Amino acid sequence: MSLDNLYRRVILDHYRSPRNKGRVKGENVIGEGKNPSCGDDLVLSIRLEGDDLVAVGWEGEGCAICCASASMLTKAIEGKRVDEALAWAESVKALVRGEEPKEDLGEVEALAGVAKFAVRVKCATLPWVALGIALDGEGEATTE
Amino acid sequence: MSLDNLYRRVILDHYRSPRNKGRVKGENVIGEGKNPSCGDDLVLSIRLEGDDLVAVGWEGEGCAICCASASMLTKAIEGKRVDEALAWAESVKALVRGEEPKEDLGEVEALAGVAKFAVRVKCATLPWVALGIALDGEGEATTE
Amino acid sequence: MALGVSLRDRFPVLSRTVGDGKRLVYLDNAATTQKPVEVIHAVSGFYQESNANVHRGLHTLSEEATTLYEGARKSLGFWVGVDETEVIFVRGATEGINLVAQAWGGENLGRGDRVLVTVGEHHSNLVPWQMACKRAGADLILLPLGEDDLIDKEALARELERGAKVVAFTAQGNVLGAPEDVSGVCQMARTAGALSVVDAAQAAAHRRIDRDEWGCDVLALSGHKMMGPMGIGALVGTKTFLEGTPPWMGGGEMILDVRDRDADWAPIPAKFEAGTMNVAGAVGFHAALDVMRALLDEGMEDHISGMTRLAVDGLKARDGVHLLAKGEPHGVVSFWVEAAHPHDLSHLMDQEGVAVRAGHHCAKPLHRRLGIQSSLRASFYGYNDEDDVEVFLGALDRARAYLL
Amino acid sequence: MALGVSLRDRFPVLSRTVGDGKRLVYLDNAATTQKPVEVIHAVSGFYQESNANVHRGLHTLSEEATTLYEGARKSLGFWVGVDETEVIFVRGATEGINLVAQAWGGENLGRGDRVLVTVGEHHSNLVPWQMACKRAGADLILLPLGEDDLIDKEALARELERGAKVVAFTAQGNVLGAPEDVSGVCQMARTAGALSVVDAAQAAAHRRIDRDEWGCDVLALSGHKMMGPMGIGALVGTKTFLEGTPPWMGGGEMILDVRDRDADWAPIPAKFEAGTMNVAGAVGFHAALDVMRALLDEGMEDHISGMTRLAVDGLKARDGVHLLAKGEPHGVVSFWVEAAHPHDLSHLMDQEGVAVRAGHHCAKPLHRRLGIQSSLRASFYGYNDEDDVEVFLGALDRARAYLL
Ligand SMILES: Cc1ncc(COP(=O)(O)O)c(C=O)c1O
Ligand SMILES: Cc1ncc(COP(=O)(O)O)c(C=O)c1O
Repeated sequence: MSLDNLYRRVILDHYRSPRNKGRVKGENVIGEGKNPSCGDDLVLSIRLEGDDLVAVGWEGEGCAICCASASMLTKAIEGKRVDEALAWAESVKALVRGEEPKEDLGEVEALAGVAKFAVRVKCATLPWVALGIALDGEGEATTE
Repeated sequence: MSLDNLYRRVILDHYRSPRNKGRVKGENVIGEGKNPSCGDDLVLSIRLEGDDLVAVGWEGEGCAICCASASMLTKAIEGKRVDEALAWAESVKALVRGEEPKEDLGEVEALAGVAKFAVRVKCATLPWVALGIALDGEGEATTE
Repeated sequence: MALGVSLRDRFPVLSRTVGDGKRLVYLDNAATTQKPVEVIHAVSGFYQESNANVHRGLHTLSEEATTLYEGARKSLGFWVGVDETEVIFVRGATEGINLVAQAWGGENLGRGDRVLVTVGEHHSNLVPWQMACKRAGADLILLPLGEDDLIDKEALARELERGAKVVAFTAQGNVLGAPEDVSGVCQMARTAGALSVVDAAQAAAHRRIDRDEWGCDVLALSGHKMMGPMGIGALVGTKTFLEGTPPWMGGGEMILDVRDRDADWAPIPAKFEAGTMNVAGAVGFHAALDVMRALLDEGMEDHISGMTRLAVDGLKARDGVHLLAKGEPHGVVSFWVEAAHPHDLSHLMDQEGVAVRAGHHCAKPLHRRLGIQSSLRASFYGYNDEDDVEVFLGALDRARAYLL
Repeated sequence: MALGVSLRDRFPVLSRTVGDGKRLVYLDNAATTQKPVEVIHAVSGFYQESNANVHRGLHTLSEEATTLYEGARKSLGFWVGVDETEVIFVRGATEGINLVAQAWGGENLGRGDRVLVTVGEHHSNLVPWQMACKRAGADLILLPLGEDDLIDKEALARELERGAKVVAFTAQGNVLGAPEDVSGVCQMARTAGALSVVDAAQAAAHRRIDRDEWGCDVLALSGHKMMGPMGIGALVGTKTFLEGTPPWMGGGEMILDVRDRDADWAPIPAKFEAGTMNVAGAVGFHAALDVMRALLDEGMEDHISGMTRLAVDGLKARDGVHLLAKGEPHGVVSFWVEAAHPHDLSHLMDQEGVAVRAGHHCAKPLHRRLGIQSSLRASFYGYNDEDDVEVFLGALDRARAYLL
C-alpha cells in the first residue's frame, strides 16, 4: 500500500522511539519551527563549540513525520560542522520535494516518500527549516 | 414583432413630437428624476394653484420610452388635483409592472408593453416617480 | 428524494474512488459540502445559455442574466425570511463579516468601545474584529462558553452591562457543533444597544433560517457549505443596518452618480456590490437552495443527528479518545486521540477512503483553551449514512493500531 | 483552432438565438466574454471529481483541490511573468483595486497626499481612490487624456513634480479602447517615487502581460473578461509591495497564528486570501488561460483589430454618428448617434440579435467631459467576425430609421 512509502519502518521507529528528545546541556543555539496550520511546534536545542554541533536535541509536538524527521535530524547532524549541517538541510529539503539526493543521506532518505504527499512536505521539512534558521539567521521558521 | 408592443405608435408619436416641453410659467413645484445607470435626467415643472395642477411641463434627456412617458404624463395630469395625480402615478407604476390597470388610463396604457422588458421599466416609471416625489415629499427621484 | 445512499447518485463526486479503489466516504462537510447535479448544471447552463454581465445591459442575454441573478437574491431572501433588498451577495461568510467589521466598524467603533465575540469563533469571525478593534482602539472581549458549549449568558450579561457595541457570535460552531440560542443572545444584545452579528456559515447548512426569529442585525453565510458553488455567499442585514452603513468596496454598479472627486451611492443592495459579481455562482446557489428545501423536507436534520450520535457513541466507547464538545454536537464531531497526531490519523484514514479533517479548524483560541494543538473532525451531511460512520470508526481503529 | 465563425462551436452560447430566432451577434465582450467548453468543463469537472476545501485538508480530495488551485496560480503567474507568490486571487479587478486602495492606502495615504488617476478610468479604478482619499484627507487628481486618448505625459510630469503617492490608470480603457503606454507611465511614476497601479481588466483580455516589462507595482485583472468564470480574478503585485502591505480581510487561511486579541499573518499570497476562495473559479480560469494562449497564437489580436477598423470605418461613414475615441481604439468602439438615445438603439438592435451595450459604461467622468450622458459600445472578440460587424451596422441603420 502506498502508505508504506510514507510511513516507512524507519520513520515509524523514530516516531515510536524518538532519539535525543529534550534540551541538550550547555545549549547555546536554538531553532524554533512552527507549522501553525497543523500546530506542529518544535525547538531544536544545539550546543555549538566553535564550528561544531557537538550536541543536538529537540522537543515539541508534531505528527509522526515531523517528529521522526526531527529525531533523524539530531542523529544526522550531531558532530558535523555548521556548513556541513546546512548543506544537509538543503539536501533533505530537496529530497522531500522529490529531487534525487546528491549525497548519501543515510536513513533520512526514508523521507523521500513524503514527496508524493504535497501537504505533508512541510511536516518533514519543518525541523530542517528550523535548523537552517538557527544556524544561519534569526527568527522563527515556518513551513506554512 | 414584439417590439411593436414596446414602441407603440402613440409612444413613438410622443417621442417624436413631445408635448409640453419646457418649464411652465409661474412654476412653483418641480420634480427631478434621474436614472444614473443610463443617464436619464428630467425635470417636471408644475404650477400648483391650491390643490390643482394648472400647468405641467417637462424638460430633460432620456430614451424614447422615458421622454414619451413624460410627455404623456403632462397631458394626463394637467388640470387634475394633487390626490388624483398621485393616484394616477400609482396606477401607471402598477401598469408598467404588468398589473391590470384599475382605471382607464387612456393613451398612457400604451406603456403596458414595457412590463415585458424589465430593464426598461425604470425608463417608463421615472417621470411618474418624479411626480410622486414632487407632490408628496422631498428629494430626488431615482429608478435605479 | 431520500437520504443517505439513495442520494449519492445525485452528487457525482461520491461515485469516485480514492487511493487503490476505496469508496469515498466524505466526512469533511463542515469544510465544504459536495454539489448535486442540479447545482453543477445550473452553473454550466448559465454559461451555455445566458452568460452576460448584469444590470446595465439592454440586450437579451444581459436581461436574462439579470433576471437569474435577481431571482437568486429573491430566493435567498425568501429562504431566510427577509426582503430581497436585505440580501448582499459576497464571496462567502468571511467577506460578509469583514464587510461589517470594516464598513460598519470603521464608522462606528472608537477608542475604548467594546466588542464581544466568543472563544469558540472561527477565525473568520475573530480576526476581522481583532483588526477593527486595533484600528479603532477598541477592546475585544472573548466570551466563555458554558458546559453545554453555548454562550455563558451570565458572562454575556455582565459584559453587556459594562457596555458593548457589538456581539458577534456563531450560530453553530464548526468544531463543537452546538446550535446556539441565537434569538436569546440577540435579544440580550439588542436590549443592551449592541449590534448583533451572527456567523451563520455552519447553521445555514443545517436549517432554514428565519432572520426575524433570530432577531439579529446582520448575518453571514457561505453558499459552498450549503451545496452551492464556491465564491458565493451572502450578508443579510436589516434595512436599518444596511442603509445606515457606508459602502465598503467602491466601483461599478454600486453608484448612483459619480463625479470627479465624489460619488452618490446606489440604494441597497447594490450599494454593497461593487464590480462584476459572481452571477453564475448566485445561479448555482439558487439551485442549491431548492435542493436544500427538499432535503430538509425529507428529514435531513434527523438523519444527520442520528449519524452524529452514532459517531459520538462510537468514539466515547474507545479508550484514549476525547471529544472536544462537552454538550451535544450536531453534524460535526471533533476529537483527539492520545499518542496519535491528527495528521497521521487523517492521512492513514484517507487510505481507506475516509475524508476527515485534521488541524485547528480555524479555531486556535478554542484549541488553546482545550489544551490541544489540533484535532480530528468528522462532519456529516444528507448523503452520508450509518455505514459511513462504521467505515469511519473502523478506519480510525486501524490507523491507531498502525501507529502504535 | 481558427478564429471567427470556426470558433463558435466551442462557445456554446453563440449557438443560441435571440427573440424570434435571430442568430446571436454578441458584441458586449468588454463587459464580459463568453466561455469556451474547456472552461465550462473545467468548472463542472472540478465539482464532479475533486471538490473540497483547500490547504488544510490531508485527505485526497483536499490535496487534489489544493494542487488544482495552486496550479491555477502557477499558470497565471507564468502568464504574466511573475512568481506564483505574487498572484493574489480575488473576485475581480474591482476587488483587487479596493484591496490596494484600502489596505495599502489605509497605511500609506495621509493628509495632503496626492493620488493621480485619469479622466478615462472605469469607476472601479476611480471610486476606491475617492473613498481612500476622503478617509485620508488626500487629494485626488484626474489626469487629462491627449488627442490619442492616452495619458498626457506633460500633464503627468507636472503633477508628479508636485508630488504624488500613487498613479492609478488603466492599461486599456473600456470606452476609448486605446492601449496605454504602460511602461512609460510606470517608469515616470517610479522615478517620482509614486506607486503604480494598473487596471488591466481590459488589457489582459487582449494580450499576454509581462509584468516586468510594464514595470508596475501592482495590477488587477478579471477572469470573466478573459473567457474565464465569473467570481475570479487576480491582483498581481511585486513581492516588495505585497510584503509591505498589511492584510485587508481577516479570517481563515490568511493567518500564521491566532491568539485571543491578535494574530500573525501568513506569508504572501495567503496573507491576502481570507476565507474559502473560489477554487472552482480558479480552475476554470486556468483553463481559460490555455484557450487564450492558443487564440493569441492564432492571431486573435490582428483579427480583432480588423473588426474594430471595419466598425470604425462603417460608423465614420454614417451621418450623425460620433465616435468617442479620438485616437485608434482596439477591440471596442464607443459612439453616439444624434437624435437617438443609446437605450432605444440598443433595444432595437437586440431584436435583430445584436448585443451591444448602452450607457455610461461605468465611466461617468469621461462621458461628462465628452458632453454626453451615455453612448453605445460594440466590443469584439476572437469568435466574432466581419459578418458580425456587417450585421451590427445594418441593425444600427434600421434602428435609427425606426426611431425617426
Ligand atoms: C477598464 C475596466 N476596469 C475595471 C473593470 C472592473 O472589472 P470587474 O467588474 O470584473 O471587477 C472593468 C470591467 O467592467 C473595466 O472594463
Ligand atoms: C463557523 C464558520 N464561520 C465562518 C466560516 C468561513 O466561511 P468561508 O470560508 O466560506 O468564508 C466557516 C467555514 O470555514 C465556519 O465554519
